[in-house]
Amino acid sequence: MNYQSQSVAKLYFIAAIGLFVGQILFGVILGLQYVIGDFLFPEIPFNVARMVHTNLLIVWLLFGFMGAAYFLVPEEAERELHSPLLAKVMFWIFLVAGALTILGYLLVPYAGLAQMTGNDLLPTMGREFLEQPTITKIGIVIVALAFLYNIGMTILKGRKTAISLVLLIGLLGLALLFLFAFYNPDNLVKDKFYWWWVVHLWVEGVWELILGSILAFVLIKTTGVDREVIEKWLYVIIAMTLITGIIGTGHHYYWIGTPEYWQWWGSIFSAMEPIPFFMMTVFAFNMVNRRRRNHPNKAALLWALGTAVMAFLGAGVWGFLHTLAPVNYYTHGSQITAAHGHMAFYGAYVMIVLAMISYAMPLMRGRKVAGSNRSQTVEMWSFWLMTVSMVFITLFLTAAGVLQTYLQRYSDEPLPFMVVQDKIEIFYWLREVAGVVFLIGLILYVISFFVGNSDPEAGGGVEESA
Amino acid sequence: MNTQAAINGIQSHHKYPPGDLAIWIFILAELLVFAVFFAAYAFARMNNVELFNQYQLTLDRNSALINTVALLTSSYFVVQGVMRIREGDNRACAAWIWAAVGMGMLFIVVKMAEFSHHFSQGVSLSTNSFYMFYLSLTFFHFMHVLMGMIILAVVAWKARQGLYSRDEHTGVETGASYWHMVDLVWLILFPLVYVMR
Amino acid sequence: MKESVSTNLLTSRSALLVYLVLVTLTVLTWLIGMSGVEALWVSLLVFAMALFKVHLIGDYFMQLKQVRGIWGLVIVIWLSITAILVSAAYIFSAS
Amino acid sequence: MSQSFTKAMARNIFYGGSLFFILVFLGLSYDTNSALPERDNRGAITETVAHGKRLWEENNCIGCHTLLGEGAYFAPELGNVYKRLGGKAGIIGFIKSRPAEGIPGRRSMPQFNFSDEELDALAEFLKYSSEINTAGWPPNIQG
Repeated sequence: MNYQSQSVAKLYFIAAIGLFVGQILFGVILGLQYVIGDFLFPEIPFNVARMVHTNLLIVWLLFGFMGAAYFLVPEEAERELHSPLLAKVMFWIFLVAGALTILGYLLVPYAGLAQMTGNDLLPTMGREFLEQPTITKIGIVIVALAFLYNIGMTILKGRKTAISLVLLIGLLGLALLFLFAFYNPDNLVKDKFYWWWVVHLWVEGVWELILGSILAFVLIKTTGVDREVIEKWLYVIIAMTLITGIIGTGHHYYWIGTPEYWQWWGSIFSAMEPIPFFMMTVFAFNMVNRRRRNHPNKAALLWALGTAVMAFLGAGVWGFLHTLAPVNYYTHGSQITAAHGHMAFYGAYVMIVLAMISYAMPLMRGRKVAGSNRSQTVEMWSFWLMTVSMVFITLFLTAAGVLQTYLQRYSDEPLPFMVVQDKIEIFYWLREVAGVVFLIGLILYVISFFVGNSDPEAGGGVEESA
Repeated sequence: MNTQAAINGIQSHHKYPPGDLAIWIFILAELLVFAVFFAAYAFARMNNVELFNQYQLTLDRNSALINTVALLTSSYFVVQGVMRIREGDNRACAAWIWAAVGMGMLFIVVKMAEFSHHFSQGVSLSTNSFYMFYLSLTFFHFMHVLMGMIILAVVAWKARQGLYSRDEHTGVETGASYWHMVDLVWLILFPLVYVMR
Repeated sequence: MKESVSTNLLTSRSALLVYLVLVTLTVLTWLIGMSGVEALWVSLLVFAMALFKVHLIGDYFMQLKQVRGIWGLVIVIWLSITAILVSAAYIFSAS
Repeated sequence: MSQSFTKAMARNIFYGGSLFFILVFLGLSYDTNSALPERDNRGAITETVAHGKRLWEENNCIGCHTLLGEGAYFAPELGNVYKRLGGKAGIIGFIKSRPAEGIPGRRSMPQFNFSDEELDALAEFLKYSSEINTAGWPPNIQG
């Protein structure tokens, strides 16, 4: 670690991992509710558990992104953070607001929460992923603005690299597009149309800029390949991402009351969306092959390569599976979507945040370049457990989705939803087992931070940390 | 002078096409999108041959002819511009490129007249699947022409400022390659949408 | 001075020649369109002319004829894919 | 002609290409907005429907159900529930009939204790939703 103020990232990363654990616990509860319908009912009904699961995911990824930015930007800008104090204050505000919101979900009936927080004044609640009370949403905007100010000033005053600029554009876009969360007309079609401007343009647009820049940063640090080369490819890849992804939003506009030309525009452009992910995979492996040093932090490199592969599989391949309109006609809103969502989020965003944490944490905890061999071994075990179980979660949900699509949508005598759910129960059980393995992997991940701290650094910590 | 151009110009064989390789990656992506769009048009037509044939007749082929020739001519001008800069002649290069931009302008004007004719008749993307493809393809291509013109204008301006030379003129070739792509795509679009039945 | 070979394909003369061929084929396409002749083979002929024009643009204007390896073939590959897909659709819809 | 692949050009393509596709997307979005009145059943949006939508949101129905295929996949699609349950009465009857303590071992919708007016608003909202032109989705009545 070259700059003192980078250490604020540690707070963010710890919070991110904590919330991640919470997210997965609720994921396991959800999985169980799929097969034991009355589990925890009526205390924690499915919708509440799901809200906690998805909102925790978003919040911890945001913590991860912010932490990554606070760590990465000073290093790139070659100066201390504009205001470490502001970063700390915002951390606590965000954490408390997030915790209160989650507690609100769990302790108060949702309608009561809506009433308590004055949803009538500016109704924004009750839409998928945007369930947060309006006041929390306003809080998110404030935190985001303060964060952007802090990061922006640091970049402005320091060295401007492609990595930090792309990251800044991604974060700016993230904040800007979130404003559409406040637009909630009575017209359901318009509501849905602009809802995707937040959701899709986040995950298949600006978030990928953040992903790209973090990946580029980790690759520069761990492979020692020329910055010029890595940044060049970063630009090409994110250009392809936006070229395909922006109009690719159209693949959500097939069946929600929007004009039918979206079936063509959406299919054509979203069919290209795997290309940037594929380029990212090739790029990452290429850079590692051309590496100029063997970085002792093997775990970080593993996460980085894992991101490149799993993002391609989850977002690219599993997205392509059901993105064409004629296919989507049958698969829309089925377990196939859930399968894609799980692997894409894990592959693209969970893994890149973990890669950043893996790279940065040892440095912030006083190591020269990497953790001890023992701790890295445990971390790599957790990598494989989580990744392999996520592959299985995806496969089981895909099987469930294919069966569901056939029985409920495609066969000559379509069966009702609940009947079909009973018939595909076996896959939900298998998914739950895989989910438990994922949880074990995650526990192992947490343990890796407490293992081998008194051991010597891997590789002797001989190499430069620049 | 032409022989001189040939000698000073480029070697007979290269590993990479003229211009910055980054633009070629972009060109490939664009070509891929257009290829899929063309195939989509052809396959959508398969299920609606009569509808496509009927509404194809409402298009103005004379405008399309003018536009095709305009793009071809502009491409030729761009080629001239590239040859001039290879001789190190910034002024001549700028003049040729500006002429190409002028041809692009002609395309824009004619195409806008066509669009406004259709719009005045109440045609939109939602009218039927032929018009959906016609408007989508031509609008998407139209945007490319605009973008190509901006690129060429920058190239011409830089050439006029004397910012290129006999040895360093990648920028000109980059802009030229992109412009040829815009032309090339139209060469398929024109027969496909206006003529083939 | 760079290494030079006199077989440079892009000269003012060749460019003009290519341009004239392109315009001629374009006018021919337009004439066919205006003549009102309708048949599958006519459409395919028109399409073939378009493919040839694209090939000329690629080889001469974009100077891909002078490029070795895969980059020199990008337009040809693109052409082939487009040609197969589009003409297949036209042939199927005529039968 | 020295081969070049420069960061500056890659950057320009990123900025130019992104801007270009944002503009195309905005153009299409503009067209969508002008085409929507023909499809989105806006004529049917009354006070009651708007109230129904608010109730739909404030009880987080999307947390289990899908509406026009979007939402959670734990409970049935409701975009066409008006047709599936044979009108408003069917919907209202179902919502009212949910046992407060759930059904042993099985998924069950919670009992929300809606007033008659609220039930009517929800049913009206679902009726309005079922009449949106969704290009023929879902494929059949089972949603």
